Amino acid sequence: MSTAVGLSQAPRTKPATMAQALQRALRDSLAEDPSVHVMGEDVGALGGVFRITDGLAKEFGEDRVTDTPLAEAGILGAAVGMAMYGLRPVVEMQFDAFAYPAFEQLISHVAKMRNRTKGAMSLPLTIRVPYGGGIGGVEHHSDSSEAYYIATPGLHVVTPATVEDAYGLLRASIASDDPVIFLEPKRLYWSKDSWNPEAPTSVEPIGRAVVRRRGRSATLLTYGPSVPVCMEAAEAAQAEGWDLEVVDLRSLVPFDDETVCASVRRTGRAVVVHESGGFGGPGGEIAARVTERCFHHLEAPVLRVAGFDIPYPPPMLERHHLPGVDRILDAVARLQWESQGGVG
Amino acid sequence: MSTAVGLSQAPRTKPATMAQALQRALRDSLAEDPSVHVMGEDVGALGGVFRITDGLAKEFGEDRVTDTPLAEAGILGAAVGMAMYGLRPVVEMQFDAFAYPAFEQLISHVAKMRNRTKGAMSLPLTIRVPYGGGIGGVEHHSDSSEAYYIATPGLHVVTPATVEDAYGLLRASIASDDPVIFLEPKRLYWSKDSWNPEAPTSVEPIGRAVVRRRGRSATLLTYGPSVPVCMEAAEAAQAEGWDLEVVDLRSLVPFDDETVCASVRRTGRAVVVHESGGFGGPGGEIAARVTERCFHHLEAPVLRVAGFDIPYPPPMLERHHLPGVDRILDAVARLQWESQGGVG
Amino acid sequence: MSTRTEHGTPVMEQRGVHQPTPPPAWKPRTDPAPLLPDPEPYRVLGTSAADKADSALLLKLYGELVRGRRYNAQATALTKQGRLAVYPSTTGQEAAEVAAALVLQEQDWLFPSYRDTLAAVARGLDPVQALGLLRGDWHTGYDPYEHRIAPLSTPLATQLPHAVGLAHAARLKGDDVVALAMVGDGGTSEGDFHEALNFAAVWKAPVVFLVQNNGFAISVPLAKQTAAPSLAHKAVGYGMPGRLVDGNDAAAVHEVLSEAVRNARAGHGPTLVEAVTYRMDAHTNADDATRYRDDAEVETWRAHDPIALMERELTGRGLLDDERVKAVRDSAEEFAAALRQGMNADPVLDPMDLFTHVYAQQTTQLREQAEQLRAELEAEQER
Amino acid sequence: MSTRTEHGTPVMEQRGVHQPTPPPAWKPRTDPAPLLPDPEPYRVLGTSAADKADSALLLKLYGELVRGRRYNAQATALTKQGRLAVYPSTTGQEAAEVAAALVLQEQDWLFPSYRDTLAAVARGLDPVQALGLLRGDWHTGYDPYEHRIAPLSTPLATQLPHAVGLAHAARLKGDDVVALAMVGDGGTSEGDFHEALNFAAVWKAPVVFLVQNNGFAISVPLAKQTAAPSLAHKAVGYGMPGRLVDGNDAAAVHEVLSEAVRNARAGHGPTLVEAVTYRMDAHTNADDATRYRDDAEVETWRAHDPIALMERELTGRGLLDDERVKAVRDSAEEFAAALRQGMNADPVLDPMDLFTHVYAQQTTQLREQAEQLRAELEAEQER
Ligand SMILES: Cc1ncc(C[n+]2csc(CCOP(=O)(O)OP(=O)(O)O)c2C)c(N)n1
Ligand SMILES: Cc1ncc(C[n+]2csc(CCOP(=O)(O)OP(=O)(O)O)c2C)c(N)n1
Ligand SMILES: [Mg+2]
Ligand SMILES: [Mg+2]
Repeated sequence: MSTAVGLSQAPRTKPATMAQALQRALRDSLAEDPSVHVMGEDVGALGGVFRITDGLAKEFGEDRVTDTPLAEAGILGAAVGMAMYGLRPVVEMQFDAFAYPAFEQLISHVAKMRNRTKGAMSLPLTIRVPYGGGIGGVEHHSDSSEAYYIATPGLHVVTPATVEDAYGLLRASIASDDPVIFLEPKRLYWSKDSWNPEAPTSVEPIGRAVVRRRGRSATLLTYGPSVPVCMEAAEAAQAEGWDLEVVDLRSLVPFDDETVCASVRRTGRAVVVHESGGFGGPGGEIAARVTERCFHHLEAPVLRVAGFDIPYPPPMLERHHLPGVDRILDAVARLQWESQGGVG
Repeated sequence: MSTAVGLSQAPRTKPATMAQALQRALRDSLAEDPSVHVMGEDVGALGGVFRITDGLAKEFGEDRVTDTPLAEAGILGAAVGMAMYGLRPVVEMQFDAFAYPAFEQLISHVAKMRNRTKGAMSLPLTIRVPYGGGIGGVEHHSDSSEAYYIATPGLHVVTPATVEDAYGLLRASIASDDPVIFLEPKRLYWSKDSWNPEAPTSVEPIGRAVVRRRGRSATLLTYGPSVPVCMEAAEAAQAEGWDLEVVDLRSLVPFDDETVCASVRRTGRAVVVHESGGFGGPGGEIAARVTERCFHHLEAPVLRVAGFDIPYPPPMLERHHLPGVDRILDAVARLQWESQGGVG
Repeated sequence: MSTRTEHGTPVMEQRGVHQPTPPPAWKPRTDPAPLLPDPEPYRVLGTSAADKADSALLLKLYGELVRGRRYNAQATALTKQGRLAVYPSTTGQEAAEVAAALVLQEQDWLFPSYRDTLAAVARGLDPVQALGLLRGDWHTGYDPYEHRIAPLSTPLATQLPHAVGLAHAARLKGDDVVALAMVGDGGTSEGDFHEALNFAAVWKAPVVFLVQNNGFAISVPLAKQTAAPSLAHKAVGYGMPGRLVDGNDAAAVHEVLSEAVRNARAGHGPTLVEAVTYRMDAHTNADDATRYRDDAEVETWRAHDPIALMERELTGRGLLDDERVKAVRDSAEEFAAALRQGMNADPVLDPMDLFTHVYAQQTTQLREQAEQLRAELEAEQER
Repeated sequence: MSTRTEHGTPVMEQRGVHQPTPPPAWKPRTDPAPLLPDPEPYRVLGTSAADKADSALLLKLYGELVRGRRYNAQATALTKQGRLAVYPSTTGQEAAEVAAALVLQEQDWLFPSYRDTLAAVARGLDPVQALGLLRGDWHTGYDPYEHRIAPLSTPLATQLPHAVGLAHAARLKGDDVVALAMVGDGGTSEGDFHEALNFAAVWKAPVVFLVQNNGFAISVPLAKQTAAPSLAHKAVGYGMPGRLVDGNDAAAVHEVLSEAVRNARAGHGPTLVEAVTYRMDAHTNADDATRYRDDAEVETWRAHDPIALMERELTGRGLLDDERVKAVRDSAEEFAAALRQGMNADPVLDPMDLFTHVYAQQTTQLREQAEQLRAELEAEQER
């Protein structure tokens, strides 16, 4: 399934890809706010390896859309300095794993500067990180690194799953006075949905999950690249008699406890689905906090369907690693549909 | 409480600090195995800022115990190369937050090399990281960074809480053919316990949790610097009529599901306690997996007492951040001791 | 053979060097020779160059040196009294510290490392605020925008790319702003040093990098840190000028840094300055320097003390009499007394601040946690 | 003025430079001048230096160049056939690739970057194994210990500290081992480059750093990567010799690298070699080079093709006739045919391998997950 999901049909819309929506968000941000600067490796003439910044250097000049030297800590560190001076840098990390050299800058400065200075020095930075697998990428090109980011207080962590959200959330992230890790699900870049690029939707506030599909049997809690997979699983589950609700978290930090818990209280059962490795991944946090808050509504433990606890596999084996429809349905089947005392 | 806990009295023991036990483990490893090399910033003449390597350069020479240039990625990267050639480097990171520059080397190489080469190239590396707060350290000197490490498949993550374990687990880590993140709880460095340094205990295998205190009401699941705090809380809880069990995890990866679940099934209630921030921290993983495995034995949701989701506070405010006895007892009190339907 | 570039930096000529950018690599290069470090540390005091030096400047530097020395002594004393968690002294390094502050104009920015509270104070920051980090009541004791002083940076060399980014941003905005970033000899080994200098050179950012080579990174001597002929030589690899200066000669540091700042301001890009100096005290009050160096070495350097050098020069010029010395010392004493008093007052702390500044857009999670702490604090008070 | 060091490296003299280590900084330095890069790219083919060149070596290089070119073409073709996920070609860079492999002895180690499969093949690695990463069946298609070739490194420059560590370890053990590490022009901007070179120089590790300056990092030209006069100049900042060589002149690269390897082997420490070359193809088959460079530039470089240079030299010496050319080409065709055949066979994959090699000491967690996958696979088969 390569189509993004959940957008209601609007008049005069036409099919657009997530890549186009992201590009449009960058263009609109650059046009509206002169303090916005796009920077990274190959974001200029090339338009980025995923072409998200295509044409922007030409349109806004190399001072606004800048090919940097090849050094991620330097890129992020320089962006910190630019943000200190009132600019609003949007940094592109070329791939998930190539954000790691910038980790110290991220943890020790980006996440801490505002707190360190009692709010005097905000860093309105957006760090775009293409993440996740499923595109046949060789080693280091398919990591899901969100566990590192969500464990770092001071960062917002946002990830779209639809074309519309790609636009709205990126605009909101750039407009935010907090540093935002903006995780772009690589394999949805070319997913299409009908969208009206001439009248982009208003900017979505960060921190609100959305119910992508209503259902009564159980809730799938998911985000980013796993949203379409969960939608597909929910369709397939109907044949088995399960009516699944799908919640797209959209933002891991801040976390929308309200929407999530409302859904789980309604259904009484939940499965968290993500590509990131299970152990120490976001699913643990989500399952734990849902259980803390909804214990007496739960008919079964919150289960997790995640990537295995292994380095991301080579292209020819990645399908065995990625959480797919079958694995999700297997988990749903284990949600103790009849009384199975003593299983725990 | 500054005394490490849980060691049964043995004959001819005398008080020793955790720092002394760690030093002894390094000395014994260096003496027994010529492939062991200690390296890092100030580990030579100075003996490290915590004096853990005191005297080792003199005893084993600068080729075995080496002051490196000040560059953590370089240190770890060079250690990777040394390990490729069959050496067994033991790297000291000076403080938790100063391990971050080495993150890319850690994630993209240390954790992946063995898998990448189908087992041909093991990296028998030990990375010692003094971690945690409670020592009045200024910014960047009190981080609990274990969330990053446990979310990285390919690493073992080990942390001692007693003088005896400091010795045994460090020996085991150095002897291991897997890369080990060895987290040393700074504020226990000077904790004392009776120990027989002349006949160190046999090397503890990595991956086994231990019950530090037996109890029947509820289980405290904890590790490292929080173990003594939990022991204290367990003592205090007796006055309130709770008989708490305390499990010292000792190793976060591999995780000892067996010991942990056996305890929780026995008590029916659990609280995870750690200093690391709550959101996305190890507690989520632990609570989630315990719930998955022991759901029908649980009388209450597994609760977490953790550091707040904030950058580590300045010295004068850290006591408000650190999980202390009161906060643990508050959590225990919330374990739904009488039927409280509809709380969730 | 020594020559001059368009903007007046004296450089060593290197013959026959070649263009960085192919193609084609086999065509010989014709543009000016690349810049090389000074052949030897640049000096003013006690040389003929001193004749040109402005008396008012020398007297100003002298006053700052004496005050700086007193500041170091007072801060060290405060650690003993438990008023400071830790203090990394710059005794012996006052010349570089104060010169770094004095060469900047008001709109410029200073990027200090964790050791450089003296530079911040010399730039006009209240010393109590400068010492906030080390007192332990908050991470940064001041508003960075007030004096345009970035937070003291503890992770070594990480502040250098910030300085580059800020200077670059100012230049893009057309503002007349120079950033001066400080780092230690040990810090030059970090990847961030490399990346920052490279970005600065490529972007021609108006930034000056000041390396205080004080001989040690905690216990590690320079010889274990680098095999380079000097740290200033590192400039060559970035295509920027490198200058080597006697870091204990305040007039020399001031002159070399002024020139670098002038060049940056004029759009000629960054400069790397190595100030060779010595850390007379231990790394911090918690350190034991006898473990890694002997007193004889320290004594050698005492003979090259920045204050003594300056006093000799001023006395030689007839600018220093007992009265002036007394005035300068009295003023330093007053300063120290005020600092003592400021640090003796217990800071007023609000634990709720732990949650207030983490985000501009607060999360519900932190709101809940703040409520938890507030309840705990109220319960504590009731007891 | 040019002079020679004890171990024979020609260097430029720089007068009056100063000791890195205080104290005392004001005493002039007396040890030999620091090493500087070659004044211009070193060349052999078509110069008088060619007279000294060994014919057998030239012929060997020629054969490898032709085979390398054919290898690049074949691998590129395999991407079109869907047999390779992606291929970063070294067409135009064959001289540096094959010379890097040939200068090493059997016990030495090669540390290739992701682009350098050709160097690995020239060292003797089965090309099907060399392409394993890019085919996608496993991350490293070979046992690194078999030919002493480290895994191809995708994260740029991260392999450089590994080479330093390995070389250092070998030296500590008293083994006669040199490590040669390859990196691109873009990779020199990474912090790991800096840290690796610095460690190597301080430790005097027997390692040679070969930078292939092919003008681009994907789309980013060298001028946006560095302002240095050359990448070889970066050596100055580490106190190691830097050499600039025409990267399309296989004999020259071979000579300069051989000297560097010899020096490393003799205990004289590391060398940085910059081979100036050009990437004739796009970054990879997936890249569109017309977005960032024009054909005219590519054509300029075609006139300096490594194979043509070598053929001209060999023909001039009367070493090349049609027969020999045919023999070399036939052998290259055979090689290509074998590669085609090897790559056409579908690799045999075992999904359970996902769990087997993560740890030496398997975790119970992974055992459980392996069981889960096994059950899934069995269920799949039953359907
Ligand atoms: C990234 C990082 N690694 C390690 C440390 C611990 N540390 C604090 S000061 C210091 C030595 C610094 O030496 P140098 O750069 O020469 O500055 P100096 O202390 O001499 O002013 C070290 C290793 C740190 N602060 N940051
Ligand atoms: C740390 C890191 N950042 C980014 C990338 C993505 N990337 C792959 S190749 C490349 C350009 C490399 O240029 P250069 O070092 O000149 O080598 P070349 O491709 O020319 O051989 C980039 C940016 C990467 N592989 N690693
Ligand atoms: Mg120093
Ligand atoms: Mg290149």
